[in-house]
Amino acid sequence: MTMDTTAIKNILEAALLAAGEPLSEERLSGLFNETERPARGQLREALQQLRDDYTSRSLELREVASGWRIQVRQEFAPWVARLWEERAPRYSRALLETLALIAYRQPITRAEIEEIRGVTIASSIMKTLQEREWIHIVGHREVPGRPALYATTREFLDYFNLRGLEELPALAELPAQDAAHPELDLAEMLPAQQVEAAADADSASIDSGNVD
Amino acid sequence: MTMDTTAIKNILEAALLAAGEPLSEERLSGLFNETERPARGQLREALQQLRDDYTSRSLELREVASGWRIQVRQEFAPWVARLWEERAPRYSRALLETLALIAYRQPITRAEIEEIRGVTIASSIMKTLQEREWIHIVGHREVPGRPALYATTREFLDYFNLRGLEELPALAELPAQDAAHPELDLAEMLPAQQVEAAADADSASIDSGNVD
Amino acid sequence: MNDMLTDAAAQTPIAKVRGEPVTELPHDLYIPPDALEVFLETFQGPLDLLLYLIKRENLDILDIPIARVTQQYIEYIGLMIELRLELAAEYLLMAAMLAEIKSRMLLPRPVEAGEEQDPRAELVRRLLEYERFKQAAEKFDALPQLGRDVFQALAEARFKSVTRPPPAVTLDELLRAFNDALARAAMYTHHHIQRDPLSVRERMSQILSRIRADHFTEFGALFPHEEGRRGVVVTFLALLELIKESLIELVQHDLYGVIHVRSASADT
Repeated sequence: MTMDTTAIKNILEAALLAAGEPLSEERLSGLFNETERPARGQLREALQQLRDDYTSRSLELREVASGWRIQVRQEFAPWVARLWEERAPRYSRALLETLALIAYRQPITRAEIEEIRGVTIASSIMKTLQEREWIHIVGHREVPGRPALYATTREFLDYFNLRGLEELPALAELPAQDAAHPELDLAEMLPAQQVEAAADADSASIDSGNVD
Repeated sequence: MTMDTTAIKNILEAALLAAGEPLSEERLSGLFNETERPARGQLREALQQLRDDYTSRSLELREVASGWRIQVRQEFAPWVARLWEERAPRYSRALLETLALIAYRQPITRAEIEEIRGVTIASSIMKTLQEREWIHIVGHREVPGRPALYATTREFLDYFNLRGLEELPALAELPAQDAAHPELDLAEMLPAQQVEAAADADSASIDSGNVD
Repeated sequence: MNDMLTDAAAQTPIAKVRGEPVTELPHDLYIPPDALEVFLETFQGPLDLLLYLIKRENLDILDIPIARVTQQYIEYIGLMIELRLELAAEYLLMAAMLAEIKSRMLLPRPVEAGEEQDPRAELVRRLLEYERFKQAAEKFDALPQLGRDVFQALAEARFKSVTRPPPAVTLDELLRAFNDALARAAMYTHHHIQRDPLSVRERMSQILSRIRADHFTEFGALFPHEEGRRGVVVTFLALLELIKESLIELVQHDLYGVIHVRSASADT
């Protein structure tokens, strides 16, 4: 027996609200037994209908890194926040800059982050980021001391309402240093790029799976 | 400025779903500031509208002992239940740490757990632990807000095959991580953190001396 | 936090001609009593401080008047040292680097064979690179965050007819979780809280479960006979701890009368 889209939609809504965490399309599809299981297209159509249903409501259906999530819209935060006594934490600039470097330059070592920020990073910052499960160690750079390489996690993307790293706010373009001032040596620019290229190569070989 | 019933309804829905637990009418009323706060009658009217909205959906709004709760309709149990069937789920680190702190430091309030863990605890965690009947509320601390005091239950002891809490292992008994699980996946284990945790075990065992 | 210094700077606009050396201490800098903390919180390091100086003077980052910026930078650092603030080594290192660039600028540069190199190039590269991530961090903060701006929706779904296999947990995992939590807590707290023996904590829970606020339990009834002397001690310690934490009340109606115990909370 096949199900109509409304029936599918209701089941998806029930499951998403009961789970209280994002559900992948695979898991959503797994809710149905073989005879009733909707095709991928029908599943997406039901999700689209659910999303439309929510336009006049306080909810929204959003796709994040680990799947689909029903969440309360940002406009309702002023009221919802009154449910809890303690306010949501605000993160320090030092923590956010460290996180930004890991997000855009992963995998990256602590020394490389310190190099760009021009200061040493407090251990408590790395601890907090790991404890929140926003970053994890994905390997070690094969240089003396074998420093840990950090990358962001799926939880990081979920927390910041993102589907993937490509949804991160765009990094500002570097002004063309050499064009504007031809006296500046291009070679000066190279080391940074090489580091980046090396980092990208590592990322592909070590663990690209948990980034997307 | 007064709000219309639809606006009130949306706020109530947002709060009930964000809380994930029953909310009393006092708490619902407390979501609004003085100028916008609806009268008791209007609040009930908005709840009634929400209930009507749900008639064609997977949800229902019910009044239970401790307040109003949004729940998934019983008819959807066959599908929703597959969420938990499909794979033996694992508890999150946050849940395990919360349970461990309640076991070793009971009776303890949620705020005290949060203070030790350094992060807030999701309501779903406390709910899961209570549903599993591993923890229960044994009283309230007589401080502002009268927070609930949690303790472990007899079921908790039964599950872990313990006759009493004094049979919980002491920290000093923690075996070396690497030796115990040499085959564990690198990315899963956050190697550096484990190593650090093991290194910290010495300092932590200072209070473990009192624990056992 | 950043606004503090920026505002102070904006309130006293100083007309300065581009490239003209500044000879006096920066008088547009408000120095609060807790200057070091404000300074260190306001500036995320020497690169951040340099960016601030460049922005404040509306200078072209690609063509930094190095003598002037160096002067101002050193004045800031000098002020901090004057206030006996211990500056991180990075700030002093940067001062040395600026001085070196300044001196290299004075030397005639070899022009042949494209070997020419602006001594500022490396500094400019680092400043530009840092600025990108500084901005990225600000954008991060503005992203909708779960639990702050948007909230996971959760509905109750407890079906009587359905039994779901709950996750399994081993005792070992529980111990590890406790160890992890403590290890991290040790990072944040510098004091060790005296902990009661576990059996006392357990007894506290048992007593609380047993007594009811609306009903008095006889003090003596809380002491189990079968546990012997040790059990009595544990129970007594638990009662003392509960009284200390204001969780229970002891009531005695008559002198030498029976002592009753009740929960201090109205409901349990």
